Amino acid sequence: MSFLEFLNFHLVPGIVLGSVYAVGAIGITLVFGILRFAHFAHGDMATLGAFIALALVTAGLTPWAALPVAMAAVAVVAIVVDKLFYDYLKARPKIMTVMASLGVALMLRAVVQVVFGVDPRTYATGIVRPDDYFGILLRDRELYTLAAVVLIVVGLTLFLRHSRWGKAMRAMSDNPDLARLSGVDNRKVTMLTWAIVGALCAASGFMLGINNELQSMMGWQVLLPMFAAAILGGVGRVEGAVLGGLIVGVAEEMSIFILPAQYKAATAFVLLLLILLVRPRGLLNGKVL
Amino acid sequence: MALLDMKDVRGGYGDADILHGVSMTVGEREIVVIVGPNGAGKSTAMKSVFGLLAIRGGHIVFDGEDITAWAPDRIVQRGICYVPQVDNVFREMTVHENFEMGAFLRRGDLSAAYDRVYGLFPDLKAKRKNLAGDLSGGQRQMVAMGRALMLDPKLLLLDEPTAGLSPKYMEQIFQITRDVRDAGVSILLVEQHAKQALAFCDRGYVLATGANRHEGTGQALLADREVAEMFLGG
Amino acid sequence: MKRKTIAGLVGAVLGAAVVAAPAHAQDVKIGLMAAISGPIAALAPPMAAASKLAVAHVNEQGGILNGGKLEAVLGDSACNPQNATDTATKAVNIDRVLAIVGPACSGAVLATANSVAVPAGVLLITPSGTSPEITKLADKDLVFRTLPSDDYQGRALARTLKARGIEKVAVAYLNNDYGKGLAESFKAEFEANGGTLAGYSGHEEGKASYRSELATLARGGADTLVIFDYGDGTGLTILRQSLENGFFKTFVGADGMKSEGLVKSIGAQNLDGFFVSAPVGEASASLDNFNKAYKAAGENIDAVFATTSYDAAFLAALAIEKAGGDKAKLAESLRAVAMAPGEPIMAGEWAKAKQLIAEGKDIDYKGAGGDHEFDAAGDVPGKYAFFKVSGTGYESVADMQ
Amino acid sequence: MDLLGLANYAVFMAILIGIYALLALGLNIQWGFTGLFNAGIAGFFAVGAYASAILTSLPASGRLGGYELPLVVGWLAAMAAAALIAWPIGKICLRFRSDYLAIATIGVAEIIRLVIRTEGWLTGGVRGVTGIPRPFGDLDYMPSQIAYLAIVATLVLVAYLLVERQVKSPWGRMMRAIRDNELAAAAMGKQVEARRLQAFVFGSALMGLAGALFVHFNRSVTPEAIDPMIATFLIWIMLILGGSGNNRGAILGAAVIWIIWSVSELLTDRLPTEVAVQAKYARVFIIGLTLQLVLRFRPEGILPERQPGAPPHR
Repeated sequence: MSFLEFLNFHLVPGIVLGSVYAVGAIGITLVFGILRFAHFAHGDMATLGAFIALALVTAGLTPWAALPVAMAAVAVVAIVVDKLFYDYLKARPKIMTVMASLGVALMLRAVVQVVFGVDPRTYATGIVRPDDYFGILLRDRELYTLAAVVLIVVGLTLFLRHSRWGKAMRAMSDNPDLARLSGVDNRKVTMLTWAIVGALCAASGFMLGINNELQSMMGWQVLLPMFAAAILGGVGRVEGAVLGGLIVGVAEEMSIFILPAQYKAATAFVLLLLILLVRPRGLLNGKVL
Repeated sequence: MALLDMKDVRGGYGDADILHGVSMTVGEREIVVIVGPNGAGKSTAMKSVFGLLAIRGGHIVFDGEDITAWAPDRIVQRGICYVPQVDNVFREMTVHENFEMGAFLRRGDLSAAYDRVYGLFPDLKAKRKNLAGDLSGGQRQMVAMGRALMLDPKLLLLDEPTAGLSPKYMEQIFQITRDVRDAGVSILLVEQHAKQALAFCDRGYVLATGANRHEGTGQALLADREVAEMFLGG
Repeated sequence: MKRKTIAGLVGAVLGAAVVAAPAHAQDVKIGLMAAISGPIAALAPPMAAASKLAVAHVNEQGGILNGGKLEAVLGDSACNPQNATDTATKAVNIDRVLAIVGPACSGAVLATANSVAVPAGVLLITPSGTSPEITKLADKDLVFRTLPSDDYQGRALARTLKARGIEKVAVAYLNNDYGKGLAESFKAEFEANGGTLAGYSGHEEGKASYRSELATLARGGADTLVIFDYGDGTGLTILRQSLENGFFKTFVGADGMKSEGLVKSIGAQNLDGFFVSAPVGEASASLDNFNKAYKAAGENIDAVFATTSYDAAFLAALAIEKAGGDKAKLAESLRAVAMAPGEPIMAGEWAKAKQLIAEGKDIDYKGAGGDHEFDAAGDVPGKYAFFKVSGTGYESVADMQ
Repeated sequence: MDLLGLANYAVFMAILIGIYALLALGLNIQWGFTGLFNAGIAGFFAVGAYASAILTSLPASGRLGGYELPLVVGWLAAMAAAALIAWPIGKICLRFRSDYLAIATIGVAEIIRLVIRTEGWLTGGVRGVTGIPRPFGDLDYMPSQIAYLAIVATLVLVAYLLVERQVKSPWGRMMRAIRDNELAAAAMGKQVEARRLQAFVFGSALMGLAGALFVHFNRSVTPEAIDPMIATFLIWIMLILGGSGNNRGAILGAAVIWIIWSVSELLTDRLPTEVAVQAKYARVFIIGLTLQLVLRFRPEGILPERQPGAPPHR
């Protein structure tokens, strides 16, 4: 195997996949860090976002123009879901909310199946052969995916670091009681968090869809790699989620060197169990809840 | 008229009462300390002021307005700030961001408030970009007080600010508390180190089993035989 | 209190079921157990539609027995044994079906046959369970299938590729009973005939990228990739990623890959090198009949397992007609109507079949998906053709041996 | 109307309810009494199922097994195997908050599923194990079903009595104290971890037994039986609805949910074809919604946990 082959067929796909995982993992880590529960409906929310974008594409938009609309739509869905199904549980043990999110996952999936059916779909027909950049093969959609991920991460980081409400979100994540004592309205922060998380869900679902096909189970199937990425990076750490996502993505594509291909799906879980065993706070020293 | 006037307050966290009638006042520019044995309801009494427990009797009047059973965020806006005993800083935010969060409810130019806080805690000026979680215990306590002072409150509630600190830092915290008082803020604090606290405060209350036991100036309480024997260990 | 609650609930449920299931004396019910939810959900709707088409043909052309109505009870086997046995038990006991068409997945077939159909003496015809394990069932001759065990197709495909001069291939199979069964028989036959496997690897469904697996397979140096997977599922992803990265020149799939959705998604112009095998009936007139009717019903004629689903339901109806509605004679009657000798009956020719049966003449159903000459185990030998992409669908290029 | 058919269906439903009741009892030990969020029930179910299948089935080429051991050995082995898998997982994960345990157990269940699918020499791979004996399987349909129901019912009763005894013992009181009061838990230190591990292992063993009962009923097992929707999430909903912390609630929840799940299909079957397929997806929606409604309006379940010392519920 030449070095270029290694780059083109193992490393680059791993990085592209890892970027998609990263976008999902950021959302998971935000919910985990700020609202303090494991959000199991995350994957199916991503599916919903991907299919909303598909509906827009069918209506005539280009995929990349459909993305922001889908992000806004799922942001609203996330806020509504929170109001309907999570909010009233906030005084009860967090695990109740985890369970409620499982129920939401099933409901969202059923909605997608009833409305869009169960056949695999694509945003565009045909295939795209890659362009050659000094031996490295990349498709436009992969470049756009990477660019979008960078944009999202930089934008989110700037927002969290420098904006008033971004800081309020960090404060809630850091010390919710003290944030309340300081006059931070946690309902507003919760709503804002869901808006961002919903938008991120839609983005990750869209990227998964544009690099492959869309199907009703797609989100559920990437949920666990995304959780693995979030915990690997350190719960509550945006940059950790990105790092974790890249590691999980690359590890999955590299697993073929060690394990039979059937075990590819197990890579994320093995990484997850290992990190829990040796370093439960994650690589970047996140929270242990 | 006193700035804060608590009258015969009863209540607790759940169904059972912890406070069985606590009354106290805090005047303008006054340091008032609450002491008493473990389980006397000292912290609970303080939290009742801040709307953190269910009050089932009595009144709390602040600055001429009845604030009994108000929600904390409303009380904050009215001019009372509270520094919890533990977890009282945002560990993953910088010192400066901690202060910024303290002033979350305030709009407009905050430079005067920053100047005042950094003036009170000059040590922190050099560490403004450090994460609060990386500071020493005493410095963290200063960050916590600074955060609370950013809203320019009339009354500051301190819950055992010296817990776990070395005597050197304890002295420093007491000194800062006086500085804050001198800057025009009234202070109500709960203290385990009863002797030292009574020695530096203006007035003190001794609570036991959720009710008032003794009250008076710090010096008077220190001189009281009964207080000395029962609560101060001789 | 608990016992009372349970008793009350059970009572209410049974009461509801009694009210909900009015039965007319002459009507006959069969159960359709499609895997509507679960991992192969995408395959289920066309399969159910095909079976329903057979039922519609029966009812349009004189009905069943003495002018009774054939009714299909649709159940969701969800591709897992828990749901499958549950839905089969309801079909058998509440709806009193005489025959079950399905379930779709082999694991569900095994469980349903073992714990419901065989003990209750109900005929079971699966249109898509391909596992060789089904052959081995101790089934009192009640379990049949309208498509061959994986074994036949894998071997036929291996011989065809060899005959077309392909000596070296790589194999990527979906790790389920369908994909693995095909892959194993293909491997055995291909190597026995002197072919070389330059790569052989299974994959799980639903991953977002298969590029590293494909690169590893391509490294073996073969130009041809054999994909045993579903064109409405992971197979599409595999094919797309292979094409986009130029890993192989030629792609060969089995019937699961013969999907029109795949052609639509990837584009016919990109699929010059894509071939599939699929079972065909000897009397292709039967297939034409089916295709015409199925298309008229608004369905996609290349849907996987559509022909076999039609045939399974049609055969069940024929067997019931022949047996005069007598449950004990169903297996024997099925063999009589499906196997030579006899007057050939094509798909859709219910009226003709009904008349011949009434006259006491022997008939031989030539199905849309094959002739269905059952062997002792209730399996059918396959007849296959080799297809290439043409327009938005597929076109037969050669028969297979 | 055919009453015999209904009776057959009722017996069948009761058998599955019994199997689910065992799963729910196992989960009740872990979640109801100890507060451990096991989201990988399907994994322990599968380990038990395959352990018993391999030991008791007829010989077959290409895979381990064909020992044709007696059923009791298979069932004990199913419990032992599930317990053996649970032990290291508990050892690693029980230190963390329940969310982590949830994610870790989902991961473990998924790894177990992949191993079962892939390692054909051990489990028959995707083709599964067939030729598993069913006690009284040679009888006619109805008597055979009834005999199996009797076995399942007996085992559920035994499990129920065992768990009840355990819960009322000092062990049970301590577990609840630990669950309800983190400080008390911390104060008891090391011992807590050991007790939690015991609960986790004990609960998993019951899940393994349920797996074994399931495969002997079907005489076969394939990897599709390890579907998290049906073998994990449905159990959770059963326990929450029935009343976590109450063993009778667990059994009642299993009955109610399985009846709703099973009978809802009878109703959707009556719909016209065009919407019948859609209605099957809606069934999943209904399960999700049921969970939400229970959490909202009856979070303590139909039969709430009885506080020690409080009068028994009526």
